Formats: sequence, C-alpha cells, structure tokens
Amino acid sequence: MAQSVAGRVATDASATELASEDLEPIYRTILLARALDERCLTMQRQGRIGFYAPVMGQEAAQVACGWALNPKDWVFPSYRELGLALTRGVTPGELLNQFFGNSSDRLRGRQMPNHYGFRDRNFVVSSSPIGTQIIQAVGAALAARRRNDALVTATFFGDGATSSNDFHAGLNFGGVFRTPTIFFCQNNGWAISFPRSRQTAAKTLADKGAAYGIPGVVVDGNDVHQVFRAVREARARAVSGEGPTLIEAQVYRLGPHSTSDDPRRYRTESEVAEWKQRDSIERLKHELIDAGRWSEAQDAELLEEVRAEVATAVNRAEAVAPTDPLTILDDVFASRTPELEEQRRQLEEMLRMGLVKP
Amino acid sequence: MAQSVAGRVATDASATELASEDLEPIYRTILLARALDERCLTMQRQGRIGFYAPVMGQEAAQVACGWALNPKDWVFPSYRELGLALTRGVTPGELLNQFFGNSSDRLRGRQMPNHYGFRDRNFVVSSSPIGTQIIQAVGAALAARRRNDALVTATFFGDGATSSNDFHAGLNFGGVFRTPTIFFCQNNGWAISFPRSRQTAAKTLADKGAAYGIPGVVVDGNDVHQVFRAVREARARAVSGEGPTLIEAQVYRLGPHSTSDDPRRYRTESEVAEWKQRDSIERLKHELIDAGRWSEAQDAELLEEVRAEVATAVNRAEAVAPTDPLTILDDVFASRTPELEEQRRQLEEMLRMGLVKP
Amino acid sequence: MTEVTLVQAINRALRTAMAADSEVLLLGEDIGVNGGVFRATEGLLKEFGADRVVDTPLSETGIIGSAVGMALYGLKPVAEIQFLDFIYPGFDQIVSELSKFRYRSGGQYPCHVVIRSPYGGGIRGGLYHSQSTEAYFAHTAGLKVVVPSTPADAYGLLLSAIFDPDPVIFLEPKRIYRSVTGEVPDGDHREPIGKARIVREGADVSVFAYGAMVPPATEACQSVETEGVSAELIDLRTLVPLDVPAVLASVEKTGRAVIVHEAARFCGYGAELSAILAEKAFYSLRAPVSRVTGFDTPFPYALENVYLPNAARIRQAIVETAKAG
Amino acid sequence: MTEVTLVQAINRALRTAMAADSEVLLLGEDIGVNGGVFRATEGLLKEFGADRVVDTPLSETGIIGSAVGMALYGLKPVAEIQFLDFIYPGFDQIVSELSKFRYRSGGQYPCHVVIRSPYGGGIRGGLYHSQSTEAYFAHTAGLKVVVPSTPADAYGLLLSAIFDPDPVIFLEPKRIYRSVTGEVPDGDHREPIGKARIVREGADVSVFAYGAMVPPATEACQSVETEGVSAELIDLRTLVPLDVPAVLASVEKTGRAVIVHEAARFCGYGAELSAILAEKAFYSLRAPVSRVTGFDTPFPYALENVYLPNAARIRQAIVETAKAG
Ligand SMILES: Cc1ncc(C[n+]2csc(CCOP(=O)(O)OP(=O)(O)O)c2C)c(N)n1
Ligand SMILES: Cc1ncc(C[n+]2csc(CCOP(=O)(O)OP(=O)(O)O)c2C)c(N)n1
Ligand SMILES: [Mg+2]
Ligand SMILES: [Mg+2]
Repeated sequence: MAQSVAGRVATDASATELASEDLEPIYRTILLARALDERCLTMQRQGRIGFYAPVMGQEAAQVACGWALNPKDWVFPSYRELGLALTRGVTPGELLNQFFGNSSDRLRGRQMPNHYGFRDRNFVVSSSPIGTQIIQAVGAALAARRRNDALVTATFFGDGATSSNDFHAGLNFGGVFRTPTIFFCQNNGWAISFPRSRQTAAKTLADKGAAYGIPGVVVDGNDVHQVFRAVREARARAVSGEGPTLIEAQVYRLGPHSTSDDPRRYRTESEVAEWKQRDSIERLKHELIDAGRWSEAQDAELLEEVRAEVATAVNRAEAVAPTDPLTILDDVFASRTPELEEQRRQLEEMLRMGLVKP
Repeated sequence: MAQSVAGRVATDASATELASEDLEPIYRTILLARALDERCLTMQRQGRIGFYAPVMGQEAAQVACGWALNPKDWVFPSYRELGLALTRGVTPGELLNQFFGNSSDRLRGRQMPNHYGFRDRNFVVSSSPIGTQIIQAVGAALAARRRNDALVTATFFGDGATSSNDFHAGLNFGGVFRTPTIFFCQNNGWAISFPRSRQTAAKTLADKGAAYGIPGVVVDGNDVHQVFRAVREARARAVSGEGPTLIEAQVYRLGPHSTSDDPRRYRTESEVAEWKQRDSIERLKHELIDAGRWSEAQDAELLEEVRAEVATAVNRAEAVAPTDPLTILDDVFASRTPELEEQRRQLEEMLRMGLVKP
Repeated sequence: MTEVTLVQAINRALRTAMAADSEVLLLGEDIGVNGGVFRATEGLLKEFGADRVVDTPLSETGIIGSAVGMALYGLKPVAEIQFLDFIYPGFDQIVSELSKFRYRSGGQYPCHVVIRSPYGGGIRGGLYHSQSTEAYFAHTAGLKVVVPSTPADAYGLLLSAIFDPDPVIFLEPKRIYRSVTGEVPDGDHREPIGKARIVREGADVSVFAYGAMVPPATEACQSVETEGVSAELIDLRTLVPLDVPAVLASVEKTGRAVIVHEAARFCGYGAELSAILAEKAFYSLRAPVSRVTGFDTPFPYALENVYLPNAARIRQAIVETAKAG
Repeated sequence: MTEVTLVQAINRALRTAMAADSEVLLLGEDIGVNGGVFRATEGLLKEFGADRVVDTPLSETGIIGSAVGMALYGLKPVAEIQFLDFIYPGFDQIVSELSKFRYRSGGQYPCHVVIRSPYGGGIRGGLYHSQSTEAYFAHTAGLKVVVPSTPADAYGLLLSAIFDPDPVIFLEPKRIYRSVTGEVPDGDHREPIGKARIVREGADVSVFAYGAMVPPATEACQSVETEGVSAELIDLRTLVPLDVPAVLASVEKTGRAVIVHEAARFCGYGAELSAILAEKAFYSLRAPVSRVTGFDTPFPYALENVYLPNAARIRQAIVETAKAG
C-alpha cells in the first residue's frame, strides 16, 4: 500500500521486514514528532497551552508500530501517542487545535491537551484513567469480527497500565475470545515516579501474556526494525484468527511525565543520560547515512523543514477562535433533553448578564 | 501443636507431610461438613433457610488446607468455605445461627446464609462480590508484617474469581510487596454455568502466578496429602519472607452452584458422575481402612454421630429468637449519628403502629 | 397481545430487537446456555447463536468495557449485569467512559450501550442481591436511567433503550419479575423514554414511585380512599431524563407530594425530586414533601421487610401529608 | 500556630498523626519519593520510612482493597487517590466492602480507613482532573464524607478522620490547595466531624457551601451587602454526617436558602439539602430553594470557567432568593 496522507504506512502491506525505502519517511515522522513535542513543552512554559505530556524517547516504537498497521485498523491510544497519531495522517495543526481546545478542535475543547481522537483516522479518542482503552479495544475487535471486517485493533498503554483492572479484563477477554488485537505496551521505565521494577514482580511485562494464554514478545522500542517485525507478526496472527499478542516495547521516557512533573525528584541524571545514548533519532540517522541514503546536510535541512511545519501550524492554531460557551451543553446526549435546554437558556442569560465569562 | 477446640489443626505445626494420626480427624471433619451440607440443602427445600450454597466435592481441599494453617493465620474466605470453617473451630451451631439469621447470629442477621465470619477465629466475614477478599488478604498480610506478627494470610476463591479485578490487584501487590500470603484457588470447574475452560485461555490457573512473579502450584484437591504439603510449603515460604504462593486445587462442585441453580441446564450427568468417582470421602475412608486404622463399622457409627451432631445443632438454632428489628440501625457506624437516631425513633413508631412487621 | 410476566416481557423485547437488527447482541455472565440466572435470556442462545449471546468470563470490567468497545465500533450491545450489586467492578467504565464518550470526543463517538440489571430487594437476597443504587447513575451526566414497573413498560422501554442513541442503564425490579403480569404487544412497539405514567389520578396528594415500589404505592393510594383522600400516583418510569412537566403538573394540582423509593434516603433519587419541587413548585406546595424510603443503612438480610417501604408505610405518609399544613 | 496553605495543613496533619500513632500509615501512587503530585506527603517518606509511606503499583483496587485489609487487621491506613476522578477502579472496594464491613459483620470488623483525594475543578485539568462526585459517597451508607475549606479545618478534620473509628472519604479542594492560607495549631488539635461552621452570620438568606465553593460564596455574601441583603454563610465541612440542626437553625431564621456546589446539579448533594429543607423547614421557607451548581454535563476543559459556579452567579442567586416570594 502506498504512503498516503490519511495514513503514513508501510509500502508493502504484508511484509514482516521494514522496507529500506520506508526508513526515510519514518525518520521524518519521528523528527516531526520530536519538533512538535519540544515546541509544545516550550509553549506550556510560556502559558500558551495548559498542559503537555511529552513523547520524547518513545517516538520510534510508536511510529514503527503505526507503520506496521493498516489504516483501517482501529487504534486505542493513551495520552502519549503523538508519534502514532502522525502515522495515522493526523496533522500537527489538528493536534494543536486540540491542545488549544479552540473552536477547530475536533473534540470541541472538551479534553485536556494530549487527549485527542479522530474517528475518520480510526484513532479513538483517549482518556486519562489509565488502562480503560485496553478492554475497549477487545470489544471493538469482537465487533469488527462480527461484521466480518478483516482488521485488527491495536491498543497502546504504559508499564503502569499493566496493573490496571482493564489490562486484566482486556487480556483475559482477548485470550478467551481470540480477538484480533495487538496489546502494545510501551514500557518507558516509569509510571510517573514509580519504576517498572516496582510495578510488578514479573520478570518482563511480556511474561504476563502467559496468564491469559497469549504470546508475549519483548522488543527494543528504539529499534524500528524489531518493532515493525513484531507488530507485523502479531497482525498476521490476529487476522488469521490465532488471537492477540502482547508486545512489550522497551523504551524510556526522556522527558518529564508531564509539564506538572519534576523527574529530578525520583530518578538520576545518569539513568536519563544512558537512555539518551540509545535514542532512536541518532540511531536511525546513522543507519540512513551508513546505507548511503542520507547526509548531514539533508538532515539539517529536514530539521529546518519540520520545525517550520510546526511553527506554521502553531501560528494557525493560535489564531483560531475560542470555543463557543454554549457548546458546553451539547453532546451530553444525541440531543439536548428538556432539562439541558433549560440549562442552556439559563447560561444564555448568565452570559448576557455578564455573570459568566468564558 | 495439639488439636484444639479453637482450631483443628495438624499435630505437628511445621511438618510438610500430613501425620497419619491427623487422617482420622480430617476424615471426621469432612464427613461433618458433608452431613451439614446435605442437611442445609434439605432445609432450604423445606423453606426453613432462605438460600444455600453447598460445598460438596470441595471439602477435602478445604479441610486439608485449613489443617496446614496455624490458628493465628488469618483466612479470607469466599461463601463456599464450610469445610475450612470447621477447621477453624467454628461449630455447626454457629454456622446454623448465621444461616437462620437469628438473634444468636454473630452477624446479627445481616448477611445471606454462607456469608459468615468469626473474628475470634481469624476467619474474616465473607461477602458476595467475587474476589474482593483477595486483595484484602494482601493488605492484612502487610499489616501483620508491620506488627511483626509471624503469620500468614490465606485467601480462598474460585476459578471464576481469577478474572476479577481484585485477583489481579491482589496477586500483583502480593508479588511486589512479597507478602506472607497464600492464594488458595479452588478450581471447581465452574463459575455457575461458565466452565473453567472458557474462563481463561491460560493452560492452568496456577500459570497466572508468572504474571506476578509468584510461584504457582497445581494440586489434586481431593488428595489431602498433596494439598497439605503444598500449603505447608507455601506457608514456610511466606513466613520466611519469600513471598506468596498461588495454589490451584483442582476439585469439582458436585452440587448446584446454590439452591437457586439448576446445573442440568449446563453440564452433563456423566461429567458429575466421573468426578463423584474421585470424591475424597471414599478415598480417605479406604486409605484409613487400608492402613488398618478404620473399619466399616466405625464408619457407620461416625456417620451416625456427625448426623446427630448436625440434628442437635439444627434443633437448637431453630429455637433461637429472631433478630430484634431495631438492630437494623446499629453498626452502620461505631455509634448512631443523629440522623440514624431519628430513623430509629421513626422505626420504633412504625413498629408501634404496626406499619412494619419483621 | 399476550399476557406475560415482567421478566418474560424483557425476554420478548430482547428477542424482538435481535430479530429486527443483527447488530444487537447480548453479553454477560450465565446468559447463554443457562438463560440468565433469572431466565431473562432464556432461549436466545438457541435462536441467535453464541456470536450474539455471549457468555463472558467473570468480569464486569470486561463486560462493560468490551460493550463500550463494541458500541464505539457501531454495534448495539446489551450487557446484562447479574445483580446491580455487582456492577461496581465495571463502574469506572460506566462513569469515566460510557457516559462521557460522546461528550469528550466532541460528538465523534456515540456510545450506544444498554446495561440491563435486576435491582432492589424483596427476594431475601441480603446485602448483595438487593441494593437499589439508581442515584449513582442518575447523578452521572450522560446516562439515561430507566426503571419499568409493568410488563408492557418493560417491553416498550427496553426496545426504546436498545435503539436509543445514548447509553441507557435499564434497571429491572427483580422482586416483581414474576409477580406482576400484563399484556404486551407483539411487534416493535416502543414506549418513549422520558415520559412518566399516571397510574391513577387524584386530587389531594401526588405520590411518586418507580419500579417495585409501584405495586405497594398503588395499594396505598387505593386504601386511603376510605379516609377520603384522593391520591394521584405517578410512575416515573425514566429517572433520566425525568419528566419534569408531569411531576410539576401533578403537584401544582395537589399541592402535596409523597416520594417513594427503596434506596437509602440520604442523597437518594427522591432528594432530587423533592429539590425540584422546592425550586419549581414552591408556591404550589401546601405541606412538607415526604419521603418514604429505605433506611440509611446497608441492606439487611433477616430484616429486609423492616427495611423495605411497604403499603402501610406509604399509606401513613399519604394520610399525614394530606392532613398537614 | 503557623500560617500555612491548605495542602501544607494536610501535610502537617499527616505528620502529626503518624508521629502520634505508629499504626497510622500512608499508601498511594507517587506519595513516597515524589511527595505526592500535589506534595501533600512531602518529606514523610524521609521521616517515617518506606514501611509507613508506601508507594503502590497503579491500581486503585489495590490501594483501597489493601487498605481495607490493613484496617481489618487493626492498622489505621490513610490512602491517597491521586485525583478523585481516578477512584472508580476502587469503587467496588469502597461501596461493597469499606462502607459495609462493620454492618455486615455484626460489628466484628470496623474498617478504619481514610481515603484522601483532591477533588474539584479550577486547575484546567479537564474531564478527569476536576470532578466533584461527593454525592456518590454521601449516598453510600457507612461512609463519612468530609470536605474542608480552610487550612485549620483541613488540619483538624483530617486528624479527626484518621482517629475516627469509621471509614472517612476526605475530599480536598485542590483548587485552593495553595491559594488559601491560614493559621494552623501545632499539636493534635481536632475539629469534630459532623459540625458545620458559620462563616458569617446574616438575617435574610442562608447560603450553604463547602470546599472550593466557600471562597466565591464568601465573596458573594459580602457583595450583596451593598444591595442591603444580609446573607448567612454556612460551610458544611462534613457532608456525612450532616449537621442538620445547624442547617435548620439558619433557615428557620432566614426563611431562604441558596445551595452551592460545583458538582452537576441532578441528584447532587444539594438535592439532599434542599429535600431536608422541604421536609423539615417547610413552614419557615419563604422562597424557592435555589441551587447554584455545575451543569448536568461532564466536566469540560476549555470552558471550565463557564461550568464552575462563581461569585457572580452565587450573588445573583442570593439577590433573587432574597427578593422572591
Ligand atoms: C486510574 C488512574 N490512576 C491514576 C492516574 C494518575 N496517573 C496518570 S499517568 C500515571 C502513570 C502512568 O504510567 P504508565 O502507564 O507507565 O504510562 P506513562 O505515563 O509512563 O506513559 C498515573 C498514575 C490515572 N491517570 N488513572
Ligand atoms: C462481581 C460479581 N459478579 C457476579 C457475581 C455473581 N456470581 C456469584 S457466584 C458466581 C460464580 C463464581 O464462580 P467461582 O469464582 O468459580 O466460585 P464458585 O462459585 O465456583 O465457588 C457469580 C458469577 C458475583 N457474586 N460477583
Ligand atoms: Mg510508563
Ligand atoms: Mg468455580
């Protein structure tokens, strides 16, 4: 399948190995994610967006995974899936509208930054409670099978989420019903201040698959080839009716948990420095250069380009009008109940009287 | 430790093998459980108690497990632990008071039959929502360790309960904090009408231990020696700080799930017949006879004896006065709030006026 | 039209919906070969197959969470929770996900799930087979809450719920599953969600009830006639959205209100009804608003008849309210 | 006496309790080395060690369930739930176990647990860092529910909660964690659970508020003075048990009531307050009871200032209520 706007996916829809011509667009997507991430952190410090949870360090795992999926697959993300979103053809501008919660935000300003979703990209809107999407992905897989849609659902979550109720229910239902589901766990070492080593006494998170009769695989999340291969194999199993796979992508959260977090309270600089060494960007860049497909000059140019793309998107999104206050009463139900109609009239009156200022 | 009224436990407090002199009291306890169970089923059919969930088929696993524990250990049962209760020195009369919910019921008539508990026997009161006791047992183990009490907590649950949130949390916390806990799962083949084979795709329930870094052991629950040994080994690990063990005792629920259930709807007679072959009572009886410690005559006498014990207990319990209606407002809090005092006065008035008839 | 029990009406509504729309499916514990512990799904496995009558592992998180996922994809799942008392392991999926998906996605993801569950006391089920916690759901924006009290309403409202675009918590008064019978239409006949039903008209006192409290309330309303009190009985039928005009119209006429529910009183659903009256019918009210409810205690076993409101208690409240002021 | 913020008062109360009783221990997510995401447990790990300040895996089922187990054994655990919005995975342990253990065991097993959790909006936290769902807990028999609004109350009430024999849900208004400061005593000084506090006396209208709504309600009460309205403000402080005598005394004096909370209106805590007035202060009431609350929608992100009651809206309600009737 050709790379498309609606989903930057692998050139070959069924290969288990990443084609060399995919490496450059993957690299570009990772760089774009990094540029957007850095910009958002800055904007949060400047008070221009309210909150931000960076993806830095996890881009390669997400982008390689997204690359291995099919645009028709449904993804059930957590709040840290910026790299994945880009592989679904979500643009920086669309993301920024969500971060600003402005009137172009597809979510109508309803959720915090990072909690986006785009139905037309089969990218389900994420929520904050940890893990809830995992069992939902299993339900959606059952639904897809019932409709004879040959696709998989892929759900994304962290090491902390493996302790959630929904992980337990999701993997169990997935195993029992042999759903076409990929459980993609990004073990980034930390659940805020709580280290992976304390989260569970299991040796690896992939080991948890055995409790549900599901194969578990560990991959180096900074290695796009490994990730791509594992996801493609899992996808092949899933669509052929062999059931779900649990993939543990070992990565590291290089930044803070969110802009509300100060990681110096709980981890050492040296641990971070060590993981920076393994960062996918340098690694991929050198892989491309070594293969004779890339140069430092091209790299500098690309960096300029993605930064400019982000800057333009920021300018546009920041100029968009804020959300209309009366929309607060929409979408509770398919249509407003009489009580909500009355509350809307009350709000109109309050706005008119200046009692409420958005 | 000698057999005592307060806890019919093994003669040797630390042996991992069941002593031959323990076999007869174990056999007696199982027979007593069976006799009480049968009597309760009959009484429910006669409308003399409101509900009953039989233990038939699981007595050996429970009694052998209880035998291996220490009276100071805390047990966190489900609603099907009649055999276990007897090993804690709980008498048929005490159980029957609970089944009748009469004024001698230690629970003051608050819970359905089968949901009893006796603080002085370290036998925590059970509840209906499946699994909740599992994580509580872990919390209690943490508390015991904090007080330097050298004991274990043992929690009892079924195959269905392995799908519960509390199982997941309980085993995970147990593994992470290496608590002195025994997770004793009675896999009786069914969760009401849902077979073990569908409950999870894991090969055995004991396999689930790996997800939490906990050893998992499978035992034949009709073999009191195997059960005793496994529990003693788990107990030794627990008290020496090596953490919890998950024990899967494979048993079979020979009766209905409860008196509300009709198992003919979902399982075959032949399956039941097959498991009846493996029933512990015949097995133990022959073991005793083969060892020259028992005779058919003694057996008939014992059967008479336990039935008489049950009959006497029933007569006594049935004669106890019902619960005082005004107690309905007690034990919500340590003392009644002003609002509850007011509701109590209202209830007094309603009783006086004959508006409410207990 | 056929005369059936309330639980049979539920069964028929499920069958009608499943026959009409192949995207309706059921999931829950023991609903397949066992036909549900109350037999609400009896025969449906045979008729529609294991793909559409899905027995699940013992996890309400799993049942509700996967129903949410199915609904996101576009199906119309109907989840059974065996007893309302056991819904709490799935509460997070209800209050954080099911009720909020449409809103938080800016309308992208409707979440069309029905959760059916038997609720309430009267079957000697003790603490965990008796509770009536409708207020939790009624307070959760984004959920509709429906409680029928007759076979016809159970049938028509369940069909409406299944084809409603919003999530519906459908509470079934198990105590009257079999004791109440009535005629039920045959085809896809729906009762509108959001409309109360006047059980009997009256001039002196308005009585509001729902679910298993409707029969004793009816009895009480009849019996006060001998004291010359004319009581109007309103079966709310849907707690969210509440039929506020019907509630106000009645109290504007009678000036007096008695509210009945079996749930604990404090912050129960009756509080909202009373608050609406104190706000919107204040000038019509001629006596204190009275609530006949369970006590503010957990639900007891041996004393359930002491706990549950009965016709005598309701009668007393009607008489007192009629006389007050 | 020292001048501290509300969150510092919490921290001090925890320290005081832990120093006084070695059976008090804390558990929760990120409460140890991180000191809590709001720093409520800052410094306590160092002072009391990892045995008593226990960082847990990410499971509210685990936190609350293990706290229940600890309490059954006899300890006094204080669990932190990072945001009230995340309590629902542990809801079953709260409503089925924690709240009912004493009752269902016939008094054998008190269940002495405090669950502390920041609640409410105003920090631009969106749907899942803003909710105010106290009504769920207030409706659950067997739980006490406490919501302080000042550092002194936070200190004194948390100490009372920790040494109370019953389970307490202790809701901390995170919006004013740092914006409100005040003097706090030094030793084991407790405020009684079950007593409201008269923030200011007044003759014309009674205003009831709690938590983060107390500051805007105070502002509103001050500002209506210019219109010649004398408003009495009552900070409820404990929602269960409610100080009914204080509520009734105020309304018996003023004849008018405005109830303020940030939770959604329908079946919110205000409904109970209003219902109590309609029942027990009916003959004193001279105007409809007014509720100033959040809308019946999920909590929004961009429009949180539209959602949250503010001084202007409260002021308007006071003035209208004063004039009505
Ligand atoms: C149910 C629940 N409890 C607590 C939180 C608060 N919280 C937000 S993120 C987080 C850690 C998540 O860790 P992990 O799953 O590893 O994902 P990561 O943030 O590392 O990507 C916590 C505890 C939450 N969002 N949901
Ligand atoms: C949370 C919850 N959901 C559903 C039920 C209804 N229910 C009661 S027992 C049971 C099956 C339990 O099976 P298992 O754990 O294997 O125990 P067993 O009855 O076989 O001893 C179910 C579904 C319940 N009690 N709690
Ligand atoms: Mg993580
Ligand atoms: Mg079982």
